[in-house]
Amino acid sequence: MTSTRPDPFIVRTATFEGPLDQLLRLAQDGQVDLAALPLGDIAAEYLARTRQDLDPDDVTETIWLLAALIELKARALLPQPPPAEEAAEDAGQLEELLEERLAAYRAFRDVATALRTLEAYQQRVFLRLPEQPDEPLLSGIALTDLWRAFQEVLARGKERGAEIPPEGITVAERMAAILALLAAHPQGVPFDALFPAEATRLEIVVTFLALLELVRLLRVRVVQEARFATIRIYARTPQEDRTGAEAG
Amino acid sequence: MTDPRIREAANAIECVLLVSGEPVRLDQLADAVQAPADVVAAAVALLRQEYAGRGLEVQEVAGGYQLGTRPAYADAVRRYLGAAGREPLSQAALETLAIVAYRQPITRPEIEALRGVRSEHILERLEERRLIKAVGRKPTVGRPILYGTTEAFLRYFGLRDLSDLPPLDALGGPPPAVAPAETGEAGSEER
Amino acid sequence: MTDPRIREAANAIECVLLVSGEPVRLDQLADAVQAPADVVAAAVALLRQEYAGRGLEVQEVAGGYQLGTRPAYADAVRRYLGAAGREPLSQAALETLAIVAYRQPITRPEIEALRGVRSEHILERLEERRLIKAVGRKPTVGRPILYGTTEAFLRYFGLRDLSDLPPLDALGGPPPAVAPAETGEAGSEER
Repeated sequence: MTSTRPDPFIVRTATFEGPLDQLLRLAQDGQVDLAALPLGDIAAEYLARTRQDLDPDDVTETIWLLAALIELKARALLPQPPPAEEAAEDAGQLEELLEERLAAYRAFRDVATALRTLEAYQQRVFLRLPEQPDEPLLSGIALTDLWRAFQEVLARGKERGAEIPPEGITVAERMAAILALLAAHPQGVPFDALFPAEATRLEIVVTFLALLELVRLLRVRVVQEARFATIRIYARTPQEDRTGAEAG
Repeated sequence: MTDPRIREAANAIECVLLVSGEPVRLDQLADAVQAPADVVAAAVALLRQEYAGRGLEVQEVAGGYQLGTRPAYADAVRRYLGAAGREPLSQAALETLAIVAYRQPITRPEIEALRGVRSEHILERLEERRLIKAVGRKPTVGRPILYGTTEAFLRYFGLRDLSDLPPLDALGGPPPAVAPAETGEAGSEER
Repeated sequence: MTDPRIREAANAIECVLLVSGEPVRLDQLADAVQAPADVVAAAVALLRQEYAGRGLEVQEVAGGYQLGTRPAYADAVRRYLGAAGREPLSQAALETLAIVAYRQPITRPEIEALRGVRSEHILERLEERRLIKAVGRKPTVGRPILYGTTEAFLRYFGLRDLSDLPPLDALGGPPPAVAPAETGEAGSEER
């Protein structure tokens, strides 16, 4: 981790360690004791971090995530509204709202049925595969043009003071690369495939850290069928960690 | 007798449609066959007429024309290709897609409010199938992504354009008797 | 009057030949349309007759039949297929392609941070031109799509792999002495 590029912000509390979005997801699923969650500490820690490097995208996302957590916690801490005479009125309004929503939803279900018919028709229509499917649609551009274009972007970025991602290898980059590799190989890849022969020692170390991080985040699974057998890495399917979170 | 210019244009168009494998717009056809727009339009009409009662048909889809097989012969094609056919969309995916199609541009929270369940995974799948795409961000807190349908969506359902969508009956009454594009109702759905 | 069995077989055969794109033997046709050999033969003969004077033709090659374009219309086909490739890359598209090439895998927000402008539309165009493709998703909030260059990109520039890209000189020195895949002139026209 020789670069200045921000790694994902990792929350560390007594009961949870991981990225903020995962914390929010768990909280939304009711799996976090919100009353005991030190949101103030988390925010302070993130603030301290932004003094070192400030990524606007990251800040936006993090503020949104923190706001969502604050809202959840506020709801959890506030006393439940006592059932008063207002409640009856509210209930009536709520019912109305629900009914409205249900009617809208029913309409979409009806058109979904109509779309299903169109889908069935179109699935019986076949076209010839397009000619030359693997030729790039490009002409008149040379490698030097590409090279020069990139230099210009870098130069302009420097003028603007934009943060230019360093070329160094980061855990986040290697995590993304491993996931991309696994996405392309649903049958998994051998452990060795993560470490090409030309990889530098730094790359190997960082890639290994990235793999550990992915294992911890339950994004990949590492399997060795027998002792001394090839270790294989698989992507975990989204269902494995989202069970029940979504009606699919 | 058919005008020989139209005959020639129709023949050339037939060739372009065969190799294209996707919808070709009228202007692209005009460029390829180097004929004026009215000749091209007449040539397309001639082709559609000639393919009546045949195995192939010229379909008008996603703002262009494509040469495809008639659904009646899908079984023969599948036997030849040995393919089981494409997987149809799940019911949940189809409903979500319908919401995006009629309410676009729309954010995930808005979709979830309508469906009553989390839809992140489904939206991802629909995006991977190129049926929807991010079209911008809503200028509210969190700047949530706005989704809309793609050209591939039109092709998938064989629609000329979005006004070709089946009418949406959001009020729970009987469907409108008039074509939606004319009642203006479809427009108000799409905001 | 054409025997309706032959008409149906001819229609189904027409469909099989459309999707195949390569010669299909008589026995394969018979299997696909599930008709006896004599009906299939008569159907093929009917098709050949119907395509006389048209743009397409049923060609007998390599022991089978294929639906192809008549040589007379090759120019229209070439113009159509070539049109997309001849469209020059805009400077913005070239820059975006360069960023993807050198910094892959990279997300759209990262590209936009570098360029300082929205780049969604450009990425779509580059994808359509088969120069870049989605290679995965970044494991951050929103799981943005990661882009990388395609095999076709490498072939076009004559690169064995990405390490063959001309090395970057962050100090802005002169371009390295690489042999361009084509003359570098066309690219500079676009400024």
